[in-house]
Amino acid sequence: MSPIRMQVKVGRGLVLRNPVLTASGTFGYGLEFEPFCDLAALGGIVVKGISPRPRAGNPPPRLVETPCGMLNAIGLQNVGVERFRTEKLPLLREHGATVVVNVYGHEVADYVAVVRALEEETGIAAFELNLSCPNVKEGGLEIGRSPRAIREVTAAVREVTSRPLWVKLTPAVTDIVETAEAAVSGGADALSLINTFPGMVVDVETRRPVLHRGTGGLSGPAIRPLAVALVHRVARAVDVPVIGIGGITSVRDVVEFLLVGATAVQVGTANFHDPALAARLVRELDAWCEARGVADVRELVGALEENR
Amino acid sequence: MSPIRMQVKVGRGLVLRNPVLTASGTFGYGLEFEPFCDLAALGGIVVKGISPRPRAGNPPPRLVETPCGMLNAIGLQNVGVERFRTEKLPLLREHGATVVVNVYGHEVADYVAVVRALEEETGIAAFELNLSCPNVKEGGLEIGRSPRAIREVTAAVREVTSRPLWVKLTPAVTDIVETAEAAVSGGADALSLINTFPGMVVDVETRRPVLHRGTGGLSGPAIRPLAVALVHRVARAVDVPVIGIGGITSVRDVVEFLLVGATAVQVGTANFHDPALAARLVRELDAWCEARGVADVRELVGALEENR
Amino acid sequence: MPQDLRARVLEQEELGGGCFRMRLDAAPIAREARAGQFVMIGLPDPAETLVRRPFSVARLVPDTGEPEALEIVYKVYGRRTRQMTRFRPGTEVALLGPLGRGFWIPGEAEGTEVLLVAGGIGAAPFPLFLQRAGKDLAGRTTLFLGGGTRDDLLLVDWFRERCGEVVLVTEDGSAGERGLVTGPLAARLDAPPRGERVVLACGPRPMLRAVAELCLARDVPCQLSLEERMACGFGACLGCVVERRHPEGEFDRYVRVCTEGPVFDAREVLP
Amino acid sequence: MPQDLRARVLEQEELGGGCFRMRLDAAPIAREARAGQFVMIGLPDPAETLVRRPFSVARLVPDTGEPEALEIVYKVYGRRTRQMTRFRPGTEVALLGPLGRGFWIPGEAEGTEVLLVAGGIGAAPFPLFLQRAGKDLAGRTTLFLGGGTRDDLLLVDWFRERCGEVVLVTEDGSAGERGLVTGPLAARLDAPPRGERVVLACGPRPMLRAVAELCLARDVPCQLSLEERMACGFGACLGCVVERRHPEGEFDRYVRVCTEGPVFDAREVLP
Ligand SMILES: Cc1cc2nc3c(=O)[nH]c(=O)nc-3n(C[C@H](O)[C@H](O)[C@H](O)COP(=O)(O)OP(=O)(O)OC[C@H]3O[C@@H](n4cnc5c(N)ncnc54)[C@H](O)[C@@H]3O)c2cc1C
Ligand SMILES: Cc1cc2nc3c(=O)[nH]c(=O)nc-3n(C[C@H](O)[C@H](O)[C@H](O)COP(=O)(O)OP(=O)(O)OC[C@H]3O[C@@H](n4cnc5c(N)ncnc54)[C@H](O)[C@@H]3O)c2cc1C
Ligand SMILES: Cc1cc2nc3c(=O)[nH]c(=O)nc-3n(C[C@H](O)[C@H](O)[C@H](O)COP(=O)(O)O)c2cc1C
Ligand SMILES: Cc1cc2nc3c(=O)[nH]c(=O)nc-3n(C[C@H](O)[C@H](O)[C@H](O)COP(=O)(O)O)c2cc1C
Ligand code: FES
Ligand code: FES
Repeated sequence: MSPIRMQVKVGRGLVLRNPVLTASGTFGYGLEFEPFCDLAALGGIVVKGISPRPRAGNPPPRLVETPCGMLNAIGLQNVGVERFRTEKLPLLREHGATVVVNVYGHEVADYVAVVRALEEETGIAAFELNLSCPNVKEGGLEIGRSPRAIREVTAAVREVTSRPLWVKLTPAVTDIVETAEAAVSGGADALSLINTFPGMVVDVETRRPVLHRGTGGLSGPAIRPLAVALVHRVARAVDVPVIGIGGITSVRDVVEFLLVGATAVQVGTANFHDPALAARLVRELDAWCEARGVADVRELVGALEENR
Repeated sequence: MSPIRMQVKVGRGLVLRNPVLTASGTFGYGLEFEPFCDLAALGGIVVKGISPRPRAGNPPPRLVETPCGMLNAIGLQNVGVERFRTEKLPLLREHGATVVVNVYGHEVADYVAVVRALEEETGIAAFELNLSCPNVKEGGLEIGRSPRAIREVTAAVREVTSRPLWVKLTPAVTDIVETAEAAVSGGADALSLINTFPGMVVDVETRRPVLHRGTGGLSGPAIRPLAVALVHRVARAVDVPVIGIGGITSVRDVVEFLLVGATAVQVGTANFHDPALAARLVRELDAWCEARGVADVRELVGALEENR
Repeated sequence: MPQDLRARVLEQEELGGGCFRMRLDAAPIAREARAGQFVMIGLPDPAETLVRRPFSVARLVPDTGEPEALEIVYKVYGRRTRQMTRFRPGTEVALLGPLGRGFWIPGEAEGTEVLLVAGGIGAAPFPLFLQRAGKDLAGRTTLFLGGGTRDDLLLVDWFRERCGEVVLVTEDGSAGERGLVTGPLAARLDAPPRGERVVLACGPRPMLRAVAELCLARDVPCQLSLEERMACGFGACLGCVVERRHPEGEFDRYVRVCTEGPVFDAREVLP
Repeated sequence: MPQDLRARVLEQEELGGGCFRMRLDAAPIAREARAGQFVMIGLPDPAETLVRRPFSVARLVPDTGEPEALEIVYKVYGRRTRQMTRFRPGTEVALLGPLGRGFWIPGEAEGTEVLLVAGGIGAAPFPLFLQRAGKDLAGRTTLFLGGGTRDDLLLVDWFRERCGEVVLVTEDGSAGERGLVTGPLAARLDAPPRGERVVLACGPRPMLRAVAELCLARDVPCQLSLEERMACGFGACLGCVVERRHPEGEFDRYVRVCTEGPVFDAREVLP
């Protein structure tokens, strides 16, 4: 890595070694990627959403490709907080990864329970509250679409952790600035946006939805222009750092999110295609800056020039 | 055309000769397509949004391709209702086209003015109120995101026309059923969904948005899964016909929208790629039904079988 | 240990019945691959093929000795497989593999009789099985190769040269017996066994279900190669799950096809 | 009258400087095309290339007589042009054209001197101009061909054979004069005219602006070939507009490049 400074700060004094993280649910518990990717080289790893108890997830099919995107309805299959704490976290610590724990629950008490169970552990850089999963019946979008509920959950978790608290928002709202402000007023140190959009694909021969659950969440390059516009709006409206997510596949895309105001980014679906991608983007971002005389990656954050 | 019945009814007794229309703003005033496409063969042509006075539109660049999609910020450049009435409509009548007039305004009075100016004309099958354009400063999304404003505009126009009245909704809301119900309670005979999603692309070398206006509306196959999910929700929630729009490029896509509950569809951005597409889809839909023993295209409408 | 490579297409051949054979310059994967394992194939830029597709490693090249290349055999279903038919020699693909758990021979002991059951494109993993098996085991192997019509029966001549016995079955009777592949399989299973037996099956779901029933009812060990939509192929997306027959607890209802499979003991999963 | 065809790629050649020449089997378009007109190119399935791309008809094949094919010359900028480099002979493309208003010679009268000004890939429309011009007019034509370096100067030998005079200019001096193409153009415009003159220019915006200024200041008729992002190419999307110099009213601020252009009188538009 060149002398270019790649470090970024994402709230409550948390310094990441670079702005390229991996998005929750798209990087497993990190360990699946270990053969392909140096976990310690990443800005951070946001692990698959953790709930108080293990969850089996939705029946298959859970996935379908769409034009330049993918629908998923995994249904938050996860090992639960206890097995995460005892089986996954120690290994992640060993690999020197910067770990962000994505937290999921049906109600306020669930979010609090997960965070409380992990608060004493070392090797967790931040918590990210998933208030935006379109693939489960309860919680998720119901909370994520209501500014009042967002503030309530955030404030409740704020009380039980001194760690940086990120809130992940859904794009499927009328005014994302409203939900963003609700999270900030509840005590969020940073905002992660966006989660997936609700979508559906039908098998026209069988006349059934391809996904067993009917609808799923749309991710991938298809949604990138929407994510960029939302990050642009929110970054100008709130005072906390914004983490840009949605359709990143190349260093150009990383820079695009930084320019519209993201302090860091998360790479999602593209990790499945190319398990070495996130680590490569770290190096490519460095080279991109080098080639253009950008001495500190933070110079790029919000450096968009508006037309006119 | 085979004996299969292709006719569909889309509110207030309006019968279309088939369910394949072309979407507003993507088929000009129809006449640009005359060299490539038999206008009279289409279910209908929704013309470019018409405002009370001519509009110059936004400065260029107005377009940019995105992964499997396109952003546009045309800004409703149009000839205005008077020149539409005297120059375009007579030619469309001559071609035997089924014309739906898409109406745009800044405020209630504008919508009323356009409809009033055209109410006495022959050769107009329906009015479609564009309450959802993301590319203009006033009106458009401001109205389209507020159920109250939607009901108000719809009711005001309802008073000045006896023609079928369609209301075109934006997908960029928290709960599209709310806006859909507002339009119905205001007197809409059918709902057209969806319009484009707000999006942005940045030129990372110049550090400026590619579109002069900054943001634009995302259309094309990228958004099709989102449109399908929204049509599916609304068609089950309201009693009026729904017209499905978003990313259609093939007969499979047409059938997909019908299955989730659309009574008809509009082909948008793909018309630019293939000006003969819409007319071909009419023939292909007929052949698709024939091959599968579907005697009447209306059998497909809402025929989705839910899993489980 | 799976490798993530850029591999060049060396040749493509249309086999008939909408199927193609594609040879890939991927020696490191070929050397490791065991029958039933698979590779994920896409173009190098994730923006072009966001979700890679899984294909069984079908055959190694050359036929014996150190492998220099591998082949897949694929059937055109939708967008990606259609796109693959356009790859010309020289096209660079992003190839990840070998992945998953392949077939295993429970008693490699002398005399175990192997019954391979393939439906249509389900024949894909079996050339590699025979290549890895060695002469003796191959000689004790019977392949039941079924399809709708004669064009669906893949690589018949190749199999005939290497396999103890090949039984062809088509639904329309255009080649071999008329009927479903489970017909002659049931007959064989009901005949007095010569020794230990094991059934390895790959094909459409209804065939796998029928084969599993036949075997479970007769207590014959049976392995099934399953398919499910995959995004990663290496256990991370949790997209490719199938239901367990006997979940250990409420939260262990599913297993991943890409990691715990694609080959499962018929007693483990509900195909 | 534009035709919407499926056309086969006949050959592709790399010209250097990141530019390619692609020959297309599109006789009906070739027969109609006039210099400065363009075609929209995509793959047949709109889902694969949602927004087609515009390219000038560069040259007809054969050189004289009834055209059987046409060529475009293109420079690789982004995703689509990179994808085009992968089209092998036999690839089928969806081709719409000829589109737009091409160059015109105001006084075709004896003696009109034509000054062609091309920056880089902006040379693309001029081979067709010379093919359509006939010997006499071509003999009275001077081509000012500019680029960053010698590799950017396209089809130099071809132009030398057919054009009265060819003036090469490069920014780095690696071929012809060092500097910008506007240097020798200004010198020529300031020399005493032999008769009527007209300037036809195609190239990057800053070059077009400079050429327009030179000509307007000297009252020399000047035509500019403009580019703007296009979705349709036939006047429907209203995406490709540029500003008029003197709008007729508040609502006539813009003209469409695809239909009113791409070639405009320099007095009409703000390049
Ligand atoms: C372990 C494994 C090994 C396989 N081996 C072979 C093989 O050797 N030869 C062969 O022809 N096919 C094989 N398949 C199936 C092959 O992957 C699909 O036919 C292919 O993905 C279809 O892609 P498509 O875009 O052409 O079709 P689509 O239009 O996307 O879908 C057609 C069908 O393919 C299946 N499919 C779609 N996406 C995926 C995905 N991401 N992962 C898995 N299945 C999917 C679905 O059942 C779908 O109904 C294998 C599948 C698995 C899981
Ligand atoms: C009338 C006309 C004639 C042209 N003739 C030629 C020619 O003969 N040879 C040649 O090399 N180029 C020509 N161009 C330019 C060519 O169309 C662009 O270089 C091409 O579209 C770039 O596509 P891309 O995906 O590779 O690049 P992108 O990454 O999409 O963009 C690179 C640049 O190309 C331009 N561009 C992008 N999309 C479009 C679009 N839909 N329409 C127009 N411009 C776009 C933009 O200025 C952009 O900055 C012509 C353009 C026009 C308008
Ligand atoms: C298979 C899959 C599983 C996901 N699981 C989670 C999750 O558990 N928690 C969460 O907050 N987001 C989850 N997401 C959303 C992603 O973290 C990310 O916000 C989204 O995919 C957009 O980014 P992308 O377009 O780069 O994939 C998941 C996404 C995918 C594709
Ligand atoms: C260039 C362009 C112009 C448009 N103009 C209008 C318009 O004037 N009025 C309107 O209601 N919708 C307009 N739309 C939206 C389309 O009618 C349609 O709702 C949208 O593009 C989604 O369909 P598609 O994905 O098939 O393009 C426009 C879309 C495009 C791409
Ligand atoms: S394909 Fe991703 S977990 Fe199996
Ligand atoms: S490109 Fe569509 S109007 Fe010009």
